Amino acid sequence: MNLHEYQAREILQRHGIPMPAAAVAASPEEARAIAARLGGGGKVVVKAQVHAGGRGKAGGVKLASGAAEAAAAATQILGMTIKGLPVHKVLVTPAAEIASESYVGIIVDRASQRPVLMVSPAGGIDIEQVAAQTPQQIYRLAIDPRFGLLPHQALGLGFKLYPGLGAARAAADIMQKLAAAVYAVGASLAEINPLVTTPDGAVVALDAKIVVDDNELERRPEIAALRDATAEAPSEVAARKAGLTFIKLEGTVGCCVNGAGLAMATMDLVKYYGGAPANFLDIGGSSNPQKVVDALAIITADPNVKAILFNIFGGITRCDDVANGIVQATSRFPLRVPLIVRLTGTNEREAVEILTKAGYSALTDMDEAVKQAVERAA
Amino acid sequence: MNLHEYQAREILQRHGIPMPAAAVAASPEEARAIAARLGGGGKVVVKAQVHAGGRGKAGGVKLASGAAEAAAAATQILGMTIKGLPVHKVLVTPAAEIASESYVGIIVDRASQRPVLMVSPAGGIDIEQVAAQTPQQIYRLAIDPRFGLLPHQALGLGFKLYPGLGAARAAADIMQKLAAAVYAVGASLAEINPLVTTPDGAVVALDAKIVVDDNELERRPEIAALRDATAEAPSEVAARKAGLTFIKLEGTVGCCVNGAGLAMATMDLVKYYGGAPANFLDIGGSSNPQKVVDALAIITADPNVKAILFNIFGGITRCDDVANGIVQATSRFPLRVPLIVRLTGTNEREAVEILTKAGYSALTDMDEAVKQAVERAA
Amino acid sequence: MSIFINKETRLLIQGITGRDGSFHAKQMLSYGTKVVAGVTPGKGGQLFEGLVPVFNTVAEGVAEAAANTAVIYVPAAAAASAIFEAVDAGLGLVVCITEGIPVLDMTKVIPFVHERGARLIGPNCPGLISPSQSKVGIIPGNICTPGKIGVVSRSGTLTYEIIHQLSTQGFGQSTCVGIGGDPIIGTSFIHCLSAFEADAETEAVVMIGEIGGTDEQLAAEFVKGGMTKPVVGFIAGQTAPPGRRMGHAGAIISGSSGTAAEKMRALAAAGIGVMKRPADVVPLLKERL
Amino acid sequence: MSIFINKETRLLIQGITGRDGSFHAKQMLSYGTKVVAGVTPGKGGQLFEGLVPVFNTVAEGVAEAAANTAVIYVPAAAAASAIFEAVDAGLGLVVCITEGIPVLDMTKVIPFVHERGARLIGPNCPGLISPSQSKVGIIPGNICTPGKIGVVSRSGTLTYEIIHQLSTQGFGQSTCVGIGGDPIIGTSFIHCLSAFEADAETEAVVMIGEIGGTDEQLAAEFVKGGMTKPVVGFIAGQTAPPGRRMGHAGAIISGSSGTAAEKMRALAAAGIGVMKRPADVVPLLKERL
Repeated sequence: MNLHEYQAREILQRHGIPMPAAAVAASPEEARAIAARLGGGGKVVVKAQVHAGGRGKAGGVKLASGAAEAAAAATQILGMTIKGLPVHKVLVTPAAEIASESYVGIIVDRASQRPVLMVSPAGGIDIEQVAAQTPQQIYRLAIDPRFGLLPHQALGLGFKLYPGLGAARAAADIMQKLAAAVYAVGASLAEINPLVTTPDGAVVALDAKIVVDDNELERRPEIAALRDATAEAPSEVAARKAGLTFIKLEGTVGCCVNGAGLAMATMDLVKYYGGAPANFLDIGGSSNPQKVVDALAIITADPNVKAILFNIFGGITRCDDVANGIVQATSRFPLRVPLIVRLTGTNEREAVEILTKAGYSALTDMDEAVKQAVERAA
Repeated sequence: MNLHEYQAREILQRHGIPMPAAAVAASPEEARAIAARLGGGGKVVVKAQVHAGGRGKAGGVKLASGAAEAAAAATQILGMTIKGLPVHKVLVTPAAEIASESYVGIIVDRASQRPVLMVSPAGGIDIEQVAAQTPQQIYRLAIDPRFGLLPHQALGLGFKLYPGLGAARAAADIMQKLAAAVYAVGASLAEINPLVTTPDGAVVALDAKIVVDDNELERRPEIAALRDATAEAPSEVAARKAGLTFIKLEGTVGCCVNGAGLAMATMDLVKYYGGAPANFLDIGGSSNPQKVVDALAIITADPNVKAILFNIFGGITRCDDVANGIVQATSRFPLRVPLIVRLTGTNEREAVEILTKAGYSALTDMDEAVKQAVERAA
Repeated sequence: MSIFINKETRLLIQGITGRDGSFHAKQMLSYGTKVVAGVTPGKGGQLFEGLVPVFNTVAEGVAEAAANTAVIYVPAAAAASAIFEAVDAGLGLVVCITEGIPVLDMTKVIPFVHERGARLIGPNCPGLISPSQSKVGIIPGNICTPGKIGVVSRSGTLTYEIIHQLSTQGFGQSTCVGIGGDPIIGTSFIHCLSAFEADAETEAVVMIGEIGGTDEQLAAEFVKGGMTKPVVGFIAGQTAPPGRRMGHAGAIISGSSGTAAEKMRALAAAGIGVMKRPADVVPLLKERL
Repeated sequence: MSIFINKETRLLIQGITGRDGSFHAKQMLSYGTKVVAGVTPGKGGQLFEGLVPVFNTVAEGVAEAAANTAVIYVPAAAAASAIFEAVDAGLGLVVCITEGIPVLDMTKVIPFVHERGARLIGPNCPGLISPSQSKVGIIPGNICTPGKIGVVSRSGTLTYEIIHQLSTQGFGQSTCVGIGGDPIIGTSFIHCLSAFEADAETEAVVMIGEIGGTDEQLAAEFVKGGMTKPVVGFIAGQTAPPGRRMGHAGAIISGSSGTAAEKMRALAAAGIGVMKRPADVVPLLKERL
């Protein structure tokens, strides 16, 4: 789960990481008031709070001189849609004087199977770009979770950013606090970009990004409560509430599959036969007909969908449960598009009977089903 | 540093360990009020708060029926001296109904070089006695500090105390919280004895003991502030303030030595030659003459002391500094008892000169010096 | 004859009295797996289905029933602890079916497993099966047939699809291993490929990967350098958009790495037969055997 | 010729610009120890006494100056971290002089040291000296003479007293090791005894113990079972009262264990010559050589 910048800021500040004053505004009036209160008559930055990269290029970050300009900037940004996501809030913060920009981030790394601390004196730009162009400017340290981030390790990296002891210590202290924040909120990624030095030598975090591991949310209700449903596609919000994993895509073949790997393979096969999948949808391992009903409701809400494809390999999932779900759903809201069902495995025969009785046919071969779905959607 | 029971209780409660209500009283009136407030008209226990084992046998723990009896018990206990230590405070707590008594403790173990969790279903008595008489009743687990006390380890020990899941889980939870408390306050020992079950099945800590590692105090000022100087010998309090390590003993030869091992060996040699040391005193490795002055002030304050023995092996400690300290001290407060000085090592010659000039003689042989001191003190 | 599990596997089931655990315990028993013990704290002393003794702790189950393998069906909140317990009790193979373990928990579990020299399979995996010998996990026994093809996969039902293709076209399996869909797992493709290479009865291997991470690329390097047996591979997620978690916590394309195209290139460059679709598996195997 | 340190020892001093560190750095330099690097964060680039390069981190010191041993003089609050740093930088021998490290910190340091295969001596110890070869720590060089007696001790100045007795009566030392007065230390009596047993030049060993713990009893067992060279021993603290910390954090009699009497009995039972007082050391050695 992505946190907004203002939420990530709050977490890092609570862990003692120094950041310039800032506040979040949902209206131009609020933005004006914040600029007046924090800006000291100088320049302020107004930043869109949205779960999309490249907000700067999209015009979502504006510099404003004084409160009136800040309100104007907020008016512009609050009306925007960036990469399909509407902007509902802006962060307003005094423009910092910057002597240097660095990068500090922690990411849970699958290769080393550890949290990896990455720092770079080349901050302020996309770290992937630094990694691609000047990899020698990135310093990595895999944190041993048994011992935690050790003080000498943090200080050693601090010296990679700053030659002087004061700044190196300040950066090391920020790294320690960032690591503590990662464990406190269950982050799979936590980044400060840029970490800046000000002309008076202070080391300050200007921006903050945190991605929380979805698997942490159950035991951290206070973090789960930070989810901003207005910042996500409504169909995905509905799917999550129904216990389904759903991702909206741009194609015309609606897909309903049990299992993530098989769901991806089904989408790939749609493409292989010349079609385009309208979504990723995994109904999971359960056999609850209600999930099938919910899944169909979400798929059919997409006006692009021209055909619906079920691909079920029964194991724990019972094919007859899925068939029952299909019959229930279609009797409640009759489909406007063709339905192609492929079922095999546990209780396959019962499922075919149920579907046949309801007037649907069922296939057992995956390729044949996908081919038909692509044809019908064309 | 030993904490009082009431201080240890507060720490364990702050970590979420369930304990019966209790409060500390410095006067019979306070004890009466607490008994009235917490006792519910029933029996209360009044317990001396003192750094000495065996307070029960010494009469420092009394059962009282109602507030008036509690005040009377407090009057008696607050006047007591237990093993030489005056009682200044009592803990007043409702008498618990007890279904069973267990022991749970964590001690930093030098053999395994880890914190060791010990539990025993034979609680309520001295754990050393259980260890000696029925060692099979003690279950030990060395906590791997890299992974911490793991939930399954605590639950496994919980089942050693209680057959039922509810009580075993409650005990395991208490063990986890005790381990957290150990790390939070820097304890070298933390004990709950007894851990009891009440007739309604709750698991509750009735008593608490915590010893804090002295080396932790510098970084934990809030724990260092718990030190109760009134519960220690005044000479030891003065020594600590002067940066000296001092322990009062019952003999007549006052000892002033650099280094703990040499100080013990010197005391042993006093005994070897038929004398008895009046104290352990280590002036440490520093060469500060002021420490020598403070040391002499503390030693001479003991009316038992009949002779004073210096044994200095100069290394980092410079013999001339020690000699200067002796001269300064004795010019300020002339000694009423003989002084025997043994010096050897760094700047020995300068030291001998300084002492000779001031009218003292100095020896270089340890045995000879100790022999003379014992003779003079006889 | 198989890797990791065989007729000597003596299985202990953690969470045997739970909803999923009890269902699959019965499936495994009826498949013929030697289920020797179950663990549910507080239910020690009971008999599951009248024949499997239940214990309060894994240590007791190991001591009393001489289990050598554990499979975990406990809820996500307790699953990391269950792995610690199984490994701490000395079990050499621990299979964790549970989905939803926080990845930071796994960063602590992994070094514990390594220190004790145990093998963890999963978490968030369907387990493994050596057809007609032992089934540990949830792979449906009825779709498998004994034979000489090793199968290793990050997926669940997609694996069943592939096994189904193999079995219905006459290619039995030595062992099928689901290694799991999480970003941090105990057993990688390489561990399985190397075990299959060493297994006398396995003649070829099917590996089923997906987007996210670089495990398939590392596996390709391994195949190139050290494997004599033919390998065919599939990568799911050619149509997945970057930055989105495709169901599995581990199935996410980050930046430019971890795409299906990149992985398929790596497989092909290592001489692995790359399937374009699941139905290609048998034709590709036939070409190579 | 010696144990742990010799002429090949290339020393890095952590805290070289501090009060204690700079004083003892000069002492070691003038004794002839090869001091190749110093570390004080923020003072990287300086030259100590015009000849020893100072670095910001131990890793830099190791990389630039090929140090193989570290000695630590930093304050207690930073000393555990300094041990981690030295071991992490790959040094095989780390000597920690600093007193006052919290024992819970040491419980974390010890497994780190073990995992990396390093040897830690101390903390809260005077270090060690191989006379006329190398001195690492604070043992006064002028009281030592080269020879064939190994000395191992939990104490500081008491060790000097014993070394003084040896040197003035013609018994030079191969190596003198102060293992430290804390309850948790990196190197025990047994480690040193076993190294002295293996050292061709050492002919006899003097061990100086004190009250607290059971390290001396374990050492006695070791001597009985596995040592061919004569050993004489001293235990300080015969007059110490139970339950009181006698200066050293480790010198405390808990319950019935750790008394001087018990330890002296264990030494005698193992055939070790037990000194009643420091002056007994040479007569007892003469009896056994």
